[in-house]
Amino acid sequence: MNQKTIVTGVIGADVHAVGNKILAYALEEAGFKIVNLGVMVSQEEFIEAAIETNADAILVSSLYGHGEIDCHGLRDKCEEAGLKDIPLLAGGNLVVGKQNFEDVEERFMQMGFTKVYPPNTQLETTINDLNILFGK
Amino acid sequence: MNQKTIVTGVIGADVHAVGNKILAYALEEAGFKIVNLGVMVSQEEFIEAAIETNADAILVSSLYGHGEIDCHGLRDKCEEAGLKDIPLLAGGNLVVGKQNFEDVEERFMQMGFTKVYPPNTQLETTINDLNILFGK
Amino acid sequence: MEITNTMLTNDQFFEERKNVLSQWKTGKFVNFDETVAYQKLIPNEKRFGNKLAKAKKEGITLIQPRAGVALHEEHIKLLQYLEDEGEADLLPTTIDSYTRLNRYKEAEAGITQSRETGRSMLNGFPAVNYGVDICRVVTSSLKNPVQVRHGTPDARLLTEISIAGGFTSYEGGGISYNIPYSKNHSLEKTIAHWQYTDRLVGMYEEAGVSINREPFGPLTGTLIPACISNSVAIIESLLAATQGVKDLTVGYGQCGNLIQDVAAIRSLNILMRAYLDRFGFTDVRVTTVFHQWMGGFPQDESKSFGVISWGAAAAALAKVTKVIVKTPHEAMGVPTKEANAAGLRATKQVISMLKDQDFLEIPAVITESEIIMSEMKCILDKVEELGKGDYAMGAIAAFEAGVIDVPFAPSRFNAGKVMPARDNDGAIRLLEVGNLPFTQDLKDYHKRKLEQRGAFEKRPVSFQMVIDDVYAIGKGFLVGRPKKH
Amino acid sequence: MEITNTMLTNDQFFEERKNVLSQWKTGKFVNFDETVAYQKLIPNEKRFGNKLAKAKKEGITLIQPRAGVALHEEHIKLLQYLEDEGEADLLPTTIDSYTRLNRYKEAEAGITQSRETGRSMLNGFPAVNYGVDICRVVTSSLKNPVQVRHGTPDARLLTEISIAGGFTSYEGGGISYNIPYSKNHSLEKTIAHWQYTDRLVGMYEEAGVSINREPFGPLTGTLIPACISNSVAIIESLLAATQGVKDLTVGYGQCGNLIQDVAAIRSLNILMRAYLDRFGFTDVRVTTVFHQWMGGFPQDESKSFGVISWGAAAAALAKVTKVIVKTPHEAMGVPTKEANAAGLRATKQVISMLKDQDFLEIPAVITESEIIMSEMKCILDKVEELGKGDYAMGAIAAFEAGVIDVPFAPSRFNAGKVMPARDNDGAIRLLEVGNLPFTQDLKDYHKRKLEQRGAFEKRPVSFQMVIDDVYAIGKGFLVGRPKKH
Ligand code: B12
Ligand code: B12
Repeated sequence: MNQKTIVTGVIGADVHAVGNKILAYALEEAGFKIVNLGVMVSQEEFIEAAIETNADAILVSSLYGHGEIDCHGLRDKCEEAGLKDIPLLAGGNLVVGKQNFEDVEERFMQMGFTKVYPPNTQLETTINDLNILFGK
Repeated sequence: MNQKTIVTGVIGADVHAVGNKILAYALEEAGFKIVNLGVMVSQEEFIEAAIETNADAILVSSLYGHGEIDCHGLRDKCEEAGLKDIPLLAGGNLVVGKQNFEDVEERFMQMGFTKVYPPNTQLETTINDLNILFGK
Repeated sequence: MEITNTMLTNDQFFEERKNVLSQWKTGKFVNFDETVAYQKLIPNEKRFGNKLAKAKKEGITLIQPRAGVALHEEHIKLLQYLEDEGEADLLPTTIDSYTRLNRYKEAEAGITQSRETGRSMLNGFPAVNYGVDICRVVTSSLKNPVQVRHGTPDARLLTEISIAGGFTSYEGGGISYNIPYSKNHSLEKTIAHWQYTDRLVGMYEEAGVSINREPFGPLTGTLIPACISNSVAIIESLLAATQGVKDLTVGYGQCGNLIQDVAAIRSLNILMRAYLDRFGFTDVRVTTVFHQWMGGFPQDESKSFGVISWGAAAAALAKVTKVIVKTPHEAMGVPTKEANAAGLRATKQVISMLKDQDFLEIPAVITESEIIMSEMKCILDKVEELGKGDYAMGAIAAFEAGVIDVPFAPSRFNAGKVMPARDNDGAIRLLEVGNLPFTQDLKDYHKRKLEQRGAFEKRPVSFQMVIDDVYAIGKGFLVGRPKKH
Repeated sequence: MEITNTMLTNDQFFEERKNVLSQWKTGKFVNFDETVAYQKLIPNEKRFGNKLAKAKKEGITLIQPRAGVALHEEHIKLLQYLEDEGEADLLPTTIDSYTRLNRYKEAEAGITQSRETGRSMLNGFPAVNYGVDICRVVTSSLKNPVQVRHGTPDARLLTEISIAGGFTSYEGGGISYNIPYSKNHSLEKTIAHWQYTDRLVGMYEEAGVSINREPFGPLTGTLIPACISNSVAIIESLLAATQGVKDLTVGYGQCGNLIQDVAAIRSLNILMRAYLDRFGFTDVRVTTVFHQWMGGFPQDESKSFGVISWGAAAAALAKVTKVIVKTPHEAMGVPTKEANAAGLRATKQVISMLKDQDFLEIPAVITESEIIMSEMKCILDKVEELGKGDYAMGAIAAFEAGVIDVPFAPSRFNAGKVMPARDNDGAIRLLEVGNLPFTQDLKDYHKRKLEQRGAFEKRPVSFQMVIDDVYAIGKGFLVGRPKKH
C-alpha cells in the first residue's frame, strides 16, 4: 500500500501534450499516484506540486528543444524549497537537434538530474526504471 | 564530309543493352558513323571491328562491375594489332560498388584509356567530348 | 470580451496597433506605407501567392520544408542550402518557441547563448527580436518565396514585423494556433488577435500587396479526423476573409490511409469553395497544403524516408498545391540542413514521378469524402446555430460545448472528450464521439468500423487502441495491432 | 534440336546429368539422396516455399534484397547483416556474371583477385566454384530462407549445387534468363537447360523436398508492358509445372503508374491460376513477387529512397507475397551492406504501414487489368496456335515471329520491333506494336493513348519519347516530357 507519488509535466514553453497524456495514463495503470501538471509547466509549479503532494519523484518532459535552458537551476530551487535529494528524471527531445546522447546526458547530470532519457524512450523502460528507483 | 567512325559496344560478359542501344542511336543522330557491336563484346571483337572499319575511336561500355578485369590489356592488344594511339574511351559503372571516381579514373588511365566516364554520364557530355576529341 | 466576425474598423485597428508595436523595441521600426513600397518591389516569382497560383494552374505540387535557427547568418545559409540542395520550391522561416509565446527576453538570451556556444539554442528564428531590417536581409537573400511558420497565439507584432520584413506568406489562425499550441489562452483572445493579423493582411491587400495566409491544418498532428481539421480550416478562412484576406492556403495533415487522405483533400476543396462563395467571398483564391505525417516518427532514418515518401505520394495523388516536408531526423530533433534537404529530395522525386496520376475522383475516394462532408456539415451547421450565424461566436461556443474538439490538445478551452482510433484499414474513425453533433447514422458508422477492427484483433474496442495507434507509425505500422497478432 | 513441353524421362535426365556434373570439379560432390536427407533437416520456417505460403495466407508482403560478394565469409556476414539490420524476411544469394555464363575459370580468378585486393572483384557469389559444402555453410548460417538469384542461361550445374547446398528457392527460366541476359543462346537450348533444372526440382519434390521456383518477371527491367512479362511468366510456369515443379512465385517489375502496376498483378494472379488449372496443375501453389523499379535510378540517394518507397507502396497495395528491394546505391554500383539494409528498412516501413490497404479491386484497376488480360490472351492464344498446343514449341516460334518481343533485349533471338512508351498518366503503352498479335481495338487503344500524350506535349509521337522515358526516373520523373514543358 506504499503507493509512490510522481509529479509529471512538460517544462517551459513546451506544448507537446501527446506523450505527457499517455505517460500519465500508463504510469497510473502501472500503479503510481500521478500528479500530472500537463504542458507549459514552470520550475516553480513543479516544486509547488511536489511539496504539496509530498512527491517521491519529479518526472520532467521536454520535447521542443529548449530543455537545457528550461531545466537550468531546477535542482538548486528544489534544494532551496526543501525537496532534498528528490529524484529528478528528464526525458523527451531534451536539446535542439540530433546530438550525441552521452553528451546530453552528461550535461543534464551536471545540472543535478538523477536520470536522463533519450528520445522515444519506451513506456516499459520508464515504468521499469521507476520501479528500480523505488527499490521494487 | 569528314565523318568520324566510332566502334561502340559493351565489353566482357555484360548484357546491359539499354544504354548501348540509346548511345548508338544518339551518336548516329549527332553525325557520327557508328559501328555498334552490342553487348558481350570481347577485346578481340572491338579490335577487329576497329581495324576493319578504320575507326577513329573505340567507345567501351561496362556496366556490370567487371570492367576492370575485362578492360585489362586492351591498350596493349590495340598496339599489337597496329591501332597505334587510337582513342579508347570507357564509361558506365566500371567497377564493383560505389567507389571514389577519381581512383577509378586513375586506374583506367593507367590501363591506357584516353578518357574515363562516371556512372550516368549524360548523352550531351559524351557527344560534346567526342567533338572536342576530334577537334571540332 | 465579446467578439464577432465583423471587419475591424480603422479606429479599433489603429488604436490596438499602437499597443502592439510597442510590445518590443523592434516594433517602432515598422512603417505601413514604406512596407507597401518595399513589398511592391519584390518580384512576382518571389511572391508566395503567385507561385502557388501558378502551380495550381499547372496542376503541380510544390515542396516546402520547415526550418529556422537562432542566428540570422546561419538561417540564411540554411535556407539557401534548402533551395539549392533540397530543391525546395517554397521556403519557410520557422519561429522559435519563446517568440511564439511573446517571451522576447528569453529569445534574446537564446540568441546570446547561441552566439556563445556556437550551437543554435533556439528551436527557430526569433524574427521579432531581429526586427524589420534583418528580416529583409533574410527574405532578399533567397531565390524563392518565404513564409513565416510558427504556432503563436498572439502573433500581432510578429505579423507586423514579418510583412514589413519582406515575407509574403504567413501561417496561423485564432483557433489553429491556439488549441494545439497553448494551454491558457482563451479563444476570445486569440480569435481577436488573429482578426488583427488578418485585418493587417487585408489592409496590405487593399494597398495592392497580396500576402498569402495559411491556417494551420494539422492541429495536434496526431490522429486528427478530417472532419475536425477541415471544419476549423473553413471557420478560420471565413474569419480571415471577413477581414479582407484574399489569398488562402488551407491544409490537412496526413493520416496514412490513402483513400481517406485523398478524400479529406477532396472534401476540403469542395466545401471550402462552397462556404466562401456562400458568404460572398467569391474573389478569395484558395490553394491547398498537405502535411506529411505530423505525429511520432520512427527513430531510424531509412524508415523515416519511407514515411516521408508515402506522404509525398498521397500529396501528389491528392493534387494539392504544396506539401510540407518532414526529415529523416524527425524523431530525434531539429534536423541538420543535410537531413532537411534529404527529406526534400525524396519528396521531390515522388511528387514529380506521380504528378500525372490523380486519385481525386476514384469511387472509393468519392464515397469517403461524402462521409467527411456530411460530418463537416453536422459540425458547421451547429457552429452556425450556436453563433446565430456568426462564425466567431459560433466557434467559441462550439469549443465550449465540445462541438469542435481536437484530440490531444493541450488547451484547457478544448473539451478533450473526442478520441480517435484507426479502423481495420488504417482510416481514422472515432472511438469517442464526445459532443460532436453527428447524426445517429454517422455515429453508428464509426462504431461499426471500430468493431470490425476489434473483431479482427480479438480484443474489445478501448483506449488501448488509441495508445497503440499513437505509437504505431513510430514502430513501423499504421494500425497499432496488439502484440502477437 | 526439337524441344517439346513434355516431362524429361529418367533416361534422358540421368544421361544429361553425368555431363552436367562434370562441367566443373565441384560437380562430383553432388549426391541426390544425401541432398534429400540434408534438405529434410532444414526446419520448416527456413524453407522458402513455406514462408511464402504463410505470408500469402496472412495477406502480408515479405521483403527480400539482392546481394552477393566474391568471398564466402564476407557473403555470410553480408546476409546476416541484411537479416539483422535490414529486417529482410527472405534472403538472396546473387550469383556473379562469370558463373552466369559458365566461365568458372574467370570466376576462380575473381575469387583470387578479391582475396588479394581485399575488394570484391566479382559482382556476385560464385556458388559453383565454391561447391556444395561451402554453400551449406552459407545457407545454414542464416535465420531466414535463402534463394539463388542469377541470370544464367545454362544453369544446370548451378541448380545441382544450389539445391545440394541447402538453398530452398531458385530463380530463373528458359526465356527470362535467356532473352534479357544473353546474346547468342538459342531458346531451344535454354528451354532445354531449364527443363533440366525444373525436372531436377520436380524430382526433389517427388522425394519430399519442395524447392520454390521463380521465373524472372522483369525481363530487361525497362518499360516492359505487363502483357509481355505476364505472358512469359505463364509460359515458364507451364513449362516448370510440366517437369513436376509444385511451388511457383511469379513476378512483375514495377512500371510506376499505380493503377497499371496493381492491375498487372491482378491479371497475373487471375490468368496464372486459370492456365495452370486448365492444364491440370491444380496442385501447383502460386505466390507473387513485385520488383521495385528495375530501370535506371537517380544518382542521388535521397531520391532513390523516393523511388524505393514508391515501389514498396505499389507492392503493398497490390498485395503481393514478396517484394524485391532496390538500394540507394542503385545508380552507382553494387551496394554496401549499409545501403542495402537502408533500402530494406524504408521498404519495411512502407509495406507494414500499408498492409491493411488493398487496391486490387478498385474499378480503375479492374478496367486496366481487363485490358492487360485481353492482350495476354491474344499473345498466349497465338503461342498455343504456333506450338500446336505445345508451349515450348510455341514459345520458340513466338519469339521467332515477334509474337513475343521483349523491348531492349540483347538477345539476337528477340525480334526487337516492339517499342514501349508512357502515356500521359505514366502508364506503359506501345508505340510500336511490332508483331504482337493484338486486335485492331487494342492497337487503336495504344495509339490513342500515346496521341493524347503527344497532343499534351505538343510533339509528334516518336522514338524520342522512348529515349526520354528511359531516362525519366533517373532524372526525377515518370513521363519523359520534352524540355521546357
Ligand atoms: C506531434 C508533434 C507536434 C505537435 C504537438 C501537438 C501537441 N500539442 O501535443 C505540434 C504540431 C503542435 C508540434 C509543435 C511544435 N513542435 Co513538435 N513534434 C511533434 C512530433 C512529431 C511527435 C511528438 C509526439 O507526440 N510523440 C508521441 C509521444 C507518445 O512520444 P513523446 O512525446 O516522445 O513522449 C514519449 C517519450 O519521449 C517518453 N518521455 C517523454 N518525456 C519523458 C520524461 C521521462 C523522465 C521519461 C523517462 C520518458 C519521457 O515517454 C513518452 C510516452 O511514450 C515530434 C517528433 C517525433 N517524435 O516524431 C515533434 C518535435 C518534438 N517537435 C519539435 C518542434 C521543434 C516543434 C515546434 C517548436 C516547431 C514546429 N516544428 O512546429 C512546435 C513547438 C511548440 C511549443 N511551444 O512547444 C521538435 C523538437 C526539436 C528538438 N528537440 O530538437 C521535434 C522533435 C520535431 C523535429 N525533429 O523537429 N509538434
Ligand atoms: C536495367 C538493368 C539491368 C537489366 C539489364 C537488361 C538489359 N539486358 O539491358 C537486368 C535486370 C537484366 C540487369 C542484370 C544485371 N545487372 Co543490372 N542494372 C540495370 C540498371 C537498373 C539500369 C541500367 C540501364 O539500363 N540504365 C539506363 C541507360 C540509358 O544508362 P547506362 O546503361 O548507364 O548508359 C548510359 C551512360 O552510362 C553512358 N555510357 C555508357 N557506356 C559509356 C561509355 C562511354 C565511353 C561514355 C562516354 C558513356 C557511356 O551513356 C549511356 C546512355 O546514356 C542499372 C542501375 C542503374 N543505372 O540504375 C543496373 C546495374 C548496372 N546492374 C548491375 C548488376 C550487378 C547486374 C547483374 C550482374 C546482377 C543483377 N543485379 O541481376 C546482372 C548482369 C548480368 C550481366 N551478365 O551483365 C549493377 C552493376 C554493379 C556495379 N557496377 O557495381 C548495377 C549498377 C545495379 C547495382 N547498383 O547493383 N541489370
